[in-house]
Amino acid sequence: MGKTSVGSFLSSTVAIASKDLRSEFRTKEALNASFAFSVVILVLFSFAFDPSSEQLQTISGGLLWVVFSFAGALILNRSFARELQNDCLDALISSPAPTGALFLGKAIANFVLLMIVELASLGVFALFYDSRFGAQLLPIALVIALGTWGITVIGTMFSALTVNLRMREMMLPTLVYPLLIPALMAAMTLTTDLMSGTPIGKDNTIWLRVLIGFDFIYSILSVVFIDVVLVG
Amino acid sequence: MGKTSVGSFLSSTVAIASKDLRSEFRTKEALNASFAFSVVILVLFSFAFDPSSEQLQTISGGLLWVVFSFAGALILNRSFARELQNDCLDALISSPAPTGALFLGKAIANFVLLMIVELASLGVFALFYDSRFGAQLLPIALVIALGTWGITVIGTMFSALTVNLRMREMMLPTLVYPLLIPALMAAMTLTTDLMSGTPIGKDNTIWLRVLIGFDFIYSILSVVFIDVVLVG
Amino acid sequence: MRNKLVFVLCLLAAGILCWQLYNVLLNLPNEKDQGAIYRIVYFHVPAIFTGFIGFFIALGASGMYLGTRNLKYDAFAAAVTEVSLTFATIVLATGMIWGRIIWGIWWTWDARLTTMLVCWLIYAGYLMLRRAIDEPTQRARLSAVVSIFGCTDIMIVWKSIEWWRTQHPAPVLSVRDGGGMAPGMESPIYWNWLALMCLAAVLVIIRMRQENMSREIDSLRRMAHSY
Amino acid sequence: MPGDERALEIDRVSKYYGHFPALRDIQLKIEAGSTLALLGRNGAGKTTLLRILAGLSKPSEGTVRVGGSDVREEKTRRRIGVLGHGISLYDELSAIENLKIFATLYGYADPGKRAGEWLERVGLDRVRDGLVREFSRGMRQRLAVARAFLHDPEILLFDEPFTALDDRAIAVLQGLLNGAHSAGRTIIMSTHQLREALVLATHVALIQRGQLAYTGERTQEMLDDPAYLYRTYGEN
Amino acid sequence: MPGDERALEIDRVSKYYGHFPALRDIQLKIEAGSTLALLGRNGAGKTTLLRILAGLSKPSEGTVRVGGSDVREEKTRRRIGVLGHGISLYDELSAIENLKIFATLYGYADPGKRAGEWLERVGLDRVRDGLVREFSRGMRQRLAVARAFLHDPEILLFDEPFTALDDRAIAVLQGLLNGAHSAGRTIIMSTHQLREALVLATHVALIQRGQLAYTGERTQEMLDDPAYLYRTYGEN
Ligand code: HEM
Ligand SMILES: Nc1ncnc2c1ncn2[C@@H]1O[C@H](COP(=O)(O)OP(=O)(O)OP(=O)(O)O)[C@@H](O)[C@H]1O
Ligand SMILES: Nc1ncnc2c1ncn2[C@@H]1O[C@H](COP(=O)(O)OP(=O)(O)OP(=O)(O)O)[C@@H](O)[C@H]1O
Ligand SMILES: [Mg+2]
Ligand SMILES: [Mg+2]
Repeated sequence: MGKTSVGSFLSSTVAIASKDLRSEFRTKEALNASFAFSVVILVLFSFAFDPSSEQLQTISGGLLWVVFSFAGALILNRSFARELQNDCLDALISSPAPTGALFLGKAIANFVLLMIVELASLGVFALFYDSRFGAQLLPIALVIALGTWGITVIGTMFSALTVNLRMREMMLPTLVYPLLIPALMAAMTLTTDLMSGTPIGKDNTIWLRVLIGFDFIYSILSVVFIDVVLVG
Repeated sequence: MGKTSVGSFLSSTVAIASKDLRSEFRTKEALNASFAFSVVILVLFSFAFDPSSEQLQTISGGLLWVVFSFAGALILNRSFARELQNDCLDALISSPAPTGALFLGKAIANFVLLMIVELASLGVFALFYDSRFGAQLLPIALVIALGTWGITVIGTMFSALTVNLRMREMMLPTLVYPLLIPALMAAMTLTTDLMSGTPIGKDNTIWLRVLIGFDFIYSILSVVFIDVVLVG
Repeated sequence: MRNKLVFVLCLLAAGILCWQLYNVLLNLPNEKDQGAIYRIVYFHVPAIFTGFIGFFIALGASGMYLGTRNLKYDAFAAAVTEVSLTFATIVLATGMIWGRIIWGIWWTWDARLTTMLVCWLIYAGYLMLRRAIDEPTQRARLSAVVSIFGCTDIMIVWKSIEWWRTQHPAPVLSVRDGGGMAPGMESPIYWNWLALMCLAAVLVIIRMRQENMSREIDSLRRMAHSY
Repeated sequence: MPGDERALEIDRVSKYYGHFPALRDIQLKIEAGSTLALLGRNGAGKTTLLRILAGLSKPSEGTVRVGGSDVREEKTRRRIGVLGHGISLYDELSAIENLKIFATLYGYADPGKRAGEWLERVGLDRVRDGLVREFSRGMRQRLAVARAFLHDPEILLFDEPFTALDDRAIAVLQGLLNGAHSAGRTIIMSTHQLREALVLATHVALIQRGQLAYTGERTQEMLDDPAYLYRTYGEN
Repeated sequence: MPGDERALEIDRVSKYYGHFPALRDIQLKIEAGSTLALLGRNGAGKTTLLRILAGLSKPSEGTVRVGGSDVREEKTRRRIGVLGHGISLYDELSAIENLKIFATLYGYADPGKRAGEWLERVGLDRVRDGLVREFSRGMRQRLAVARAFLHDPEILLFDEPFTALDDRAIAVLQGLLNGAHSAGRTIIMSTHQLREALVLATHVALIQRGQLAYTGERTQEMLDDPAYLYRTYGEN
């Protein structure tokens, strides 16, 4: 890959990402819906489980990631579906931009949107469940970013994979959630630990490594296989 | 409404319901996806909350209804979306069948499908979380049926309402879940009580009444307003 | 030729299974802690070995499909996955029965069990995806990608639980580092494994033939209905 | 208005999308037995009007009546058959199942028989149990026609029936429409393919920006030069 | 094959959907500067072929080359412009934003300038900041043309460009195509509207059940009687 080639890869990636972000910020539909959904889930759970109980500290990490992954699905669902509207996907694929740039651009946009929704939900969560993140703010932010990138990569890839299927809305969750389990498991454990004051240390670095490994492997796999998925 | 008119209402309802059931049973796609999704949610929750804890009995009712309402959304989502494929909805609306029959037929089909998925998930739940329903089987079945009808009515109605929107997949959950909260609350409380051995008695009949009232009111409202929603 | 192969493999599987069934049920003594139920290990463990080998073969076949675009590999991958999923189901079922007797519960959220369930779900998703796509070439392409992603995921899950303490027994076979079984009690595991592999091969061959046939029928029908 | 009991009367119909008038004050009477070609440029309001006639959408003002009763009434809907952009068939069901559902909705006592008859009529009885998903575009189109006219409606509504069809499929459709016309049905179709439409039409209506710009019988002039209408009555 | 560096060569292309052959052994060389009308009945394989030429789908066998290099190569894609069934524009973005994105993807150093130029060329600079959602069908179509041909491709691919357009829109499109032809572009378009297509075409290719049934220059005979081709080379 020559220098200009890297340059055009990057500029295509940025063009796609900023397009997605711009059209989302213009309507804010997915953001609002996803945030509203996450509040609804929090409310539902507050009925399902007694939020004032002692046990809450031990489940809050888990709860948080359930909320993130469900609310995030709304955003990821739309990622490639957005391109279907007027057959925009065809125009993107027939352009000289590499499909890898297409994927990365969309993944970056999704990541930003997801992080926004997650931060907002985190605020609501802290209010509802009276949690505090102060002590371990930075490591928690790191874990959230890593976990979110995992959700984003898998979600974006499978959004592309299912975009032409009759049963898109059903196939996406059925395929994505089982695949996400290692990342979610790791993120849940780390978040719970951090929220209960345990720093990342010898007991749980393994989880951090799982999370990083997951992100790394699937980012590579996705960029490699996106062309097969989109073009054939 | 004359006798023949009632007869044609019923036969239209049956025609719609059996059409939906037949095409679903032929592929079983929504059933499978919805069931797989409910297992996925159970797995996710097992990470999020310590399932072996004592507390489980007190949350199992809540957990169950969270699973039912999320997995059910996959089926409800498809209910009217199924009619979009080839503009089938137009043909149904322009036929002499009353839109009320259309709604009821679809609701009945959804109810049957939801109940199938729920019974299967219940079995899995009992296995995975080592719960027992034996003692209060009949009342539990009643509560489940009532709660499911509530989910079905609201879900089918809003599936119709959102069917022509660009943002269908997002709007449906955002609108439906908040509305469902009273029904879910009632169903959760009753199920938890019954599963921990408390029969329906003076303490919780109020919840039963809420549930029945909810079903009743929204069934009526839906049949009345479906014409406005579908035709204008 | 193929029929003969199927026949021979069937006979082999049936022969070994009968012999080992006799051996396991009537010859071997009860285990000291678990009593009679431990015998389920002779199906539980061979089934999991067969299943996992199958998933890896399916991964290879999926890769081959993407490399060559020959639908034969796709049919092979699909057949192997389907058969392996059956064996995974057998593992779950035998494990649950075993757990019910030994632990008194059907299921516990222990890492190994959960992993197995995740594995099952991923490949169930794979098969559901296949059913959701009508067009054979698209189906082959997309499901090959899912197979590759799925297999990677299972390796990650597998790795990530190695550090967990589990309720499920640690490896006991002498080929791994366990070696906690008496030699006489161990060999039926390998024999049954061989039998199950033969059985799996038979099922895969039959399933592949069916898959090819149905694709043929599908395209003939398409040909008749198009234009 | 006494007179023809079967005529379709469009009485001062307007339709607003927000403040945007998609149709303004359309007044039109369509005689029973006539074939009306509904012409107009993109965005003129043809589809909007046809959807109102079909009872799929309600006019903001005005009424549409068939023999004196409103189109959304049950008995009126039984007299109308619609074929829009989509074919309105279920891909996962077989040809016969599709028709049976609609025969039931239209209240036939023996829906299976009715469905079978129509399959024969459109030449699809050979594949009665084939799933619609596997049909070619031509077969789907024929089945869609059977679905739409299963209940022998007096009034047939078509929205761009010739779009994306090949010469042979167009000929088949023209044959069917001719047959319906001879049987005394009223036909209303919107289209941009003037040539194909004008061959069939007895009357023509031209809509311009939501307003009726011209209505009258089809003349030989139009047949000879399809662009004539737009030139004479259309803006430029 | 030496000779014209800019010609499009379709070399024994087949496309199978499963075992079903949508295209069989298509062999065709399209000279630079010619306008090819790709004809064929419904389901013949026109869209399939055009998608392969556009690099949107891969042939099962055979290759498509432009000046010796494969269509999926980056530099080849820069030489091809596609306009399919959809308009490929984002409804939530403005006209200028839409064009800018594509100008960036095609590697222009100053995408804003390029986009502005094309807006002017198709007469939309007045509404450059209007959202595409609010455009009429005609405006959308013009913007789609600008989007597809922003990068001055040598080869223009159209799939049924005239479908559902009114007479005026068709005339505008024909004008654009004529302009492109005079500028030496190669044009390939599939259509069922023979009359509109044959006026523009210099060459004709007829596909029948996935096979090339006829290819050659357009003759006066075809212009006078568009059905001639189907009658002569088509099956019945
Ligand atoms: C649903 C429940 C169960 C599941 C899903 C399950 C799953 C598995 C899996 C995946 C393996 C292969 C692991 C490996 O080779 O590393 C395995 C092996 C084994 N399982 Fe289970 N199991 C279950 C229940 C049980 C129970 C209840 C017992 C006995 C108390 C048991 C005893 C064993 C033994 C002895 C092995 C062989 C370990 C070795 O040497 O590799 N399993 N099981
Ligand atoms: N659902 C809608 N919301 C807002 N405006 C609409 C809607 N449907 C149609 N319109 C507008 O109403 C006008 C008439 O549209 P209509 O679809 O009836 O035109 P048409 O004559 O069928 O055009 P075409 O020939 O392109 O099909 C158009 O300007 C269109 O933008
Ligand atoms: N994704 C697909 N899966 C299976 N078969 C397909 C697919 N796409 C097209 N086909 C089949 O390939 C054949 C050619 O289709 P294609 O769309 O290229 O025809 P066409 O010439 O464009 O027809 P039309 O004039 O109707 O647009 C048809 O028989 C069609 O059924
Ligand atoms: Mg229209
Ligand atoms: Mg086509």
